[in-house]
Amino acid sequence: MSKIGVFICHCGENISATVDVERVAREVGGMEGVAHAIDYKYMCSDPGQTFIKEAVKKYNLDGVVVGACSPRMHEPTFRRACAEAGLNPYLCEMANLREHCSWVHEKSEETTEKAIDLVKMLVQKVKKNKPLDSIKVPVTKRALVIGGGIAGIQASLDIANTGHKVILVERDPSIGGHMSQLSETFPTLDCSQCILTPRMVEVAQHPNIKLYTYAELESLEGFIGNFTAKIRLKAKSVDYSTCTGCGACIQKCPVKKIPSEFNAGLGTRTAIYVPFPQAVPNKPVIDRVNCNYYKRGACKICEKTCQVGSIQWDREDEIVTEEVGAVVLATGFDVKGADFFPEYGYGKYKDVLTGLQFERMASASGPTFGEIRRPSDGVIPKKIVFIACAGSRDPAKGIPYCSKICCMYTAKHAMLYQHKVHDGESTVFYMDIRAGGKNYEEFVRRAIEEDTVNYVRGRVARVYEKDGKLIVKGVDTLLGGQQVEIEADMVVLATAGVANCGSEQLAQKLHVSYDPYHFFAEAHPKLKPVETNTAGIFLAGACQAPKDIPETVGMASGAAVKVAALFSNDELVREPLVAVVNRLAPPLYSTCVGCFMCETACPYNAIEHEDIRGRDGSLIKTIAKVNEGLCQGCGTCVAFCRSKSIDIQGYTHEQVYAEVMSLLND
Amino acid sequence: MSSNTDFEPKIIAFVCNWCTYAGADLTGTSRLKYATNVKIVRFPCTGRIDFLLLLKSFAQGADGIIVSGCHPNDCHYTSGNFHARRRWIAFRSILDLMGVDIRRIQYSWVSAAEGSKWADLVNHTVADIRSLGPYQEYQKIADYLEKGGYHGED
Amino acid sequence: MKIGFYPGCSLTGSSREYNESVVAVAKALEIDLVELKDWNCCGATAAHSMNEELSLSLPARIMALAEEQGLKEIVVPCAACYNRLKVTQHELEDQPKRNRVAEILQMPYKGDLKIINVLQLLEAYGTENIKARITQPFAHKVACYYGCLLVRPHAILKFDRVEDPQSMDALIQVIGGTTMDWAFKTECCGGGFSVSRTDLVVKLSGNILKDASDRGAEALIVACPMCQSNLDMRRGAINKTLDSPIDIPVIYITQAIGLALGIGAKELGLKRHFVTVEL
Amino acid sequence: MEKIRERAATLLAEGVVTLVLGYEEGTKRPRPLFCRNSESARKLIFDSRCIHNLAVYLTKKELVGKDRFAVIAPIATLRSIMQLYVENQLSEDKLLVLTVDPSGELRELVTFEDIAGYVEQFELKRGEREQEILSKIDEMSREERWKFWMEEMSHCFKCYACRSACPLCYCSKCVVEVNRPQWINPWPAPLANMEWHINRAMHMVGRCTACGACGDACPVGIPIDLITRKMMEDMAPEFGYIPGQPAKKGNALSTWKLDDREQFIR
Repeated sequence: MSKIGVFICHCGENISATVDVERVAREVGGMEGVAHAIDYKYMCSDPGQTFIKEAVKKYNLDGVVVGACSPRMHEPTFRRACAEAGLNPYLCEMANLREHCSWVHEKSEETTEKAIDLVKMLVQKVKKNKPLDSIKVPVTKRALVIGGGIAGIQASLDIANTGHKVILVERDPSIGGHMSQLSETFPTLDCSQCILTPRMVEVAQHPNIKLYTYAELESLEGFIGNFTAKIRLKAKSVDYSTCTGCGACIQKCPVKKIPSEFNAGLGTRTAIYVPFPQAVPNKPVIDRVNCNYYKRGACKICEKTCQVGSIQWDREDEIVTEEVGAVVLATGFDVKGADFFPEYGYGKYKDVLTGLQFERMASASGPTFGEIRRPSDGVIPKKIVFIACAGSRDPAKGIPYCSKICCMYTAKHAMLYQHKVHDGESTVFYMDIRAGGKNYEEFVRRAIEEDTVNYVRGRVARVYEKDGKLIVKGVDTLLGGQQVEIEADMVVLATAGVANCGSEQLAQKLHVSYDPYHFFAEAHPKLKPVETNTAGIFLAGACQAPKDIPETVGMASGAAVKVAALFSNDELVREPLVAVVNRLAPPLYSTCVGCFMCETACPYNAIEHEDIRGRDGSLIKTIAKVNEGLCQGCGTCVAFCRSKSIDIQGYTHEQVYAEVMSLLND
Repeated sequence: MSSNTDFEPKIIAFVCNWCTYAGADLTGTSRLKYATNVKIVRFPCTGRIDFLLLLKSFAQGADGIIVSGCHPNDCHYTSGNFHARRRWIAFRSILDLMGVDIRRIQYSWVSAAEGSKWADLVNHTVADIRSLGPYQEYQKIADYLEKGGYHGED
Repeated sequence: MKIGFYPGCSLTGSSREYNESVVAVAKALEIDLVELKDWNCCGATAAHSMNEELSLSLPARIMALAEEQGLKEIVVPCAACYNRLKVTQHELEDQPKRNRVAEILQMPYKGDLKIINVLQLLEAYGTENIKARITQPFAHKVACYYGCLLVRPHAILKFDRVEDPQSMDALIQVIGGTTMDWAFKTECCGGGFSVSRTDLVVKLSGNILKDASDRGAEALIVACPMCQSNLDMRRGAINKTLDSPIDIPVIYITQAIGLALGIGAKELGLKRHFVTVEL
Repeated sequence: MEKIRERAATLLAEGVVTLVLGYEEGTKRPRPLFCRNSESARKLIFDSRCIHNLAVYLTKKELVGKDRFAVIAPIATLRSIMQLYVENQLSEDKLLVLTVDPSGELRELVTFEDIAGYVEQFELKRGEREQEILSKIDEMSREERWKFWMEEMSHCFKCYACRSACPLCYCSKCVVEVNRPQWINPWPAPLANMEWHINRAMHMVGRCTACGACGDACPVGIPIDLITRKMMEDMAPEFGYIPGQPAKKGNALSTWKLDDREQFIR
């Protein structure tokens, strides 16, 4: 028979004022299997805990119920006390006599009776409790960071600086991401490259960082602390061990008219190229789609130019395998491009640009060396219109969310324009100005007041070309809905920030969830913004939602700390409140029949297939198995299993059944 | 049923740990009062709540049942409540087909911030069940042969 | 090819030429149009701003009739009717609304009727088939004007690209015409304000005509009786507001195709226009 | 019919399969036949009276063995086979399906894709009996429904023929045999009967293909197949599940949609 100890707390007078605590202890004390029952003023106090510890030893208790406050408050306290007395902590349960009883009912017979019922319920539960051991998972102390923009750079440096190895994977030939494309940054107008490039160099030189550029994640298997990543190193066609980065090949490459990705299509590049002069690594790759040799089998001019013989024509993609313990996703965002705004003429009229294109144009290293000139005829525009919310906050475009950064960069663009074209006239059409951030509102006010940017509250219906001008038809809703028509020389669209292309496929590879817009989903919108639902995979930057640089850097550092915390122990210790599939003696092995409906029900991909084989190696059956590293203990699988083959520790069938039966049996 | 005013319904509440249990805690810390008829059983998630537990509750003499968890999109485990919602849609439909009184099961979303909603929910449910009277129909079949035995004892 | 046909009021009144050209082209292409029996007004353009039940019940009756008469698909040439039918079908996916309408109509309504406009009919018929029957290529530079009702709201109609539709342009290209990129493809012509606020219609329709004319269009191609009448019938008033009068005609897509198929001007109703059609 | 016999005999003779599951003439109606050699294939018959759902044997390893086997399957059986496939209970390389299409042609369906494509042509309709009882139930008040089922259930003596006949009841240990805790008492009594049948219906949500085998099997004629059938009909539009055309991943209860509709959660 069980030997349960019951400890009823007065909580000062919080419980005892409405509940007859002595009667509770007395009545519960008479229950079958209860060896000891007392009440005390403050169970959670030192003397209170000592009562429990002593009783555990004295009565050789195999279960403890504390009738006190909410278990959400003191369950860890009392479980620790039990553990200190040598009782498995998971044999201790709490009955909530305060929040769920004394505080919500008046002093009465019924209130005391309810308290008795609640304690009895937990006594019945605890009789069915089993001693549980914490789950220990070994941790590989190396991190994989996917994406080499500012988020990935920051996360990599922060993790590397805690002394752990980092593998940084970047899809493009250089790290740097969108931040390297920016001209100046709000709200300080400091040059983006000036603050970013030192970080890029630091990444390249850091002894703890292994950098794979021009590489993509092929697959990720495993679970927290124990991932195996396969990374595809795309063929660069250049041997980086000998290449000096002199750039002679680039000078001589005959294919010169390829739209430059780095310049957002405004400039051109060659087929063998480095994306931009400050690239890290500053060595070229050959774009095989556009290279004459790969297209037509002849050319090889770069090979003749190269004095160290670094060109490798028959180089193939390579797959490397890396064991890592944690992953930081920092794959960033993209901007909506052509064909998304037929009404604004983007892609149709050369002088309608995206914000990112304007950014390149305003950049001193850009295609126009920082001068604002119309792509169509090279003329400096005297009238420029900025359209904020181009796509964002527009459910009809499928983007109901706010892209967050556009208000600020549009103000910056208008400001930069006014600084560069003194007699120019700039107009911003906006829905609302969202300038939440340190010095942000002041920055926008400066654009309006000092740089005399004309802000018009209203949306633009259409942009069309007429006699070499772009006619912007919009509305000014502050002046009673007046229609406005502006004959502009250039139009800049603050295009919506969207999930990076391929993010959905990447999410599926990693088993992380994503929102309807393909941004990766955080584990909790408030309290777990850098975690994903897959333990051991963290988020940094705009891959989670559009965000600005300071926020991205903050999030990256946050993710890095999460990784460092995970790496601070050799083993990961987790609460054992996870699901288990029963195992029985042959010939049944388990009552699980392997229908795997639990697999689709599990939000964490914690259900694995386990093959049960006979001595001769033949397959007897395939059953479900819970990966303890991934299971978070929600129990959805348990309620779903028809044959009750899967159960969840801490809330087992027997435990909850006993609770329900106890509550209703009188 | 004329004596309904004297009838104290037995109501059992199945709630998830993260939203409704915490919401009921908040009811306590806010010192809002509600009827003593409801007793809470704590689950990790509404996704864990087995429909058989609801049937067993009626069999054991519950007059009413509350099932409550996180609002859609708020689930601590992201989707346990969505699974639960589907399960309850189907379960309710079966019970209704079989003629079980589905008015006696109150489903609800109560978040950790909705302490007053929990108090309201309990009070309303108690009043509703009180007006429906004891669930004698189900008791009658439960009493035939098997009431009282709790067959999980070691 | 056999298909149901709902002409609607405009096509029997102010836009008889649209009806005539639809029928003539269908005949030439051997499309068997089965006119819906006992049809009623769809309620455009007034009902939906006055009385929701009425605005749903009128189109619902049309659809219920079609279902009753065993039609699976109907073509609705008038953009306003097309719009009202599609929107009603969408609205009636809501069960309470459907119940209410069923109560009013006292007719069964399933809601699975396929409703298409003329452009969709011609697309479904096949551009290759049209091409094969051309006798006189439509060698003109024209501006295709879609207006509002044919493409909006996109969430419900799901027809063509809402801000830059292409289907009519494609048809014109099939019959040998040249289309243009212009700014007023989907701008409003003033619609139902033709009578109550003629001044507005004159302004809005004037803008459309002016841009098309400035870009060298020989004609405007339309698929909506409302647009056609505003751009054609109000031309006198429009021209009064302009420096130089615009004389380009406004013809229906079916008239353009009819010409290419060699159908006579009279049969296509081209004599009925206010602005003389010389194409 | 001759074609089936010939084909079955060939398959067995050539060793393509070691077993052909089909029907032979029984005393009152056709009964299952396990042909293990080409001789016994001569006894095979196939017509509209062959309604016994042979899919129930496919999950029984002791019967079908380890080698490839063939099954003669009318449309209801094909639906069950598809559901079993989705639940990872059948593999393509062990199974060969023979069926006769409405024009009397013998069809061999090798892949599950073939089966799905074939099943797609057939609409699942209510029969006269189903229609009659279900419309009767539809008109009842809740209390009347309770009384109706109580009366019906009072005949149930827990023989579990319904469970044995159902191709989808393939658990190695049924919930009624779970005794820690004993969720449902094994004896026949009003409560235990009610709980068993509600439980069975819940376990069938999104899985039942309305083959009717459980109802046919019930020795006391309780229309239990209508409970699962009604659920199937009600839930299919709700959750987008089509019997015999099941979604590749998961079933109605192990998946969800953000906009699942309900009006009862406060």
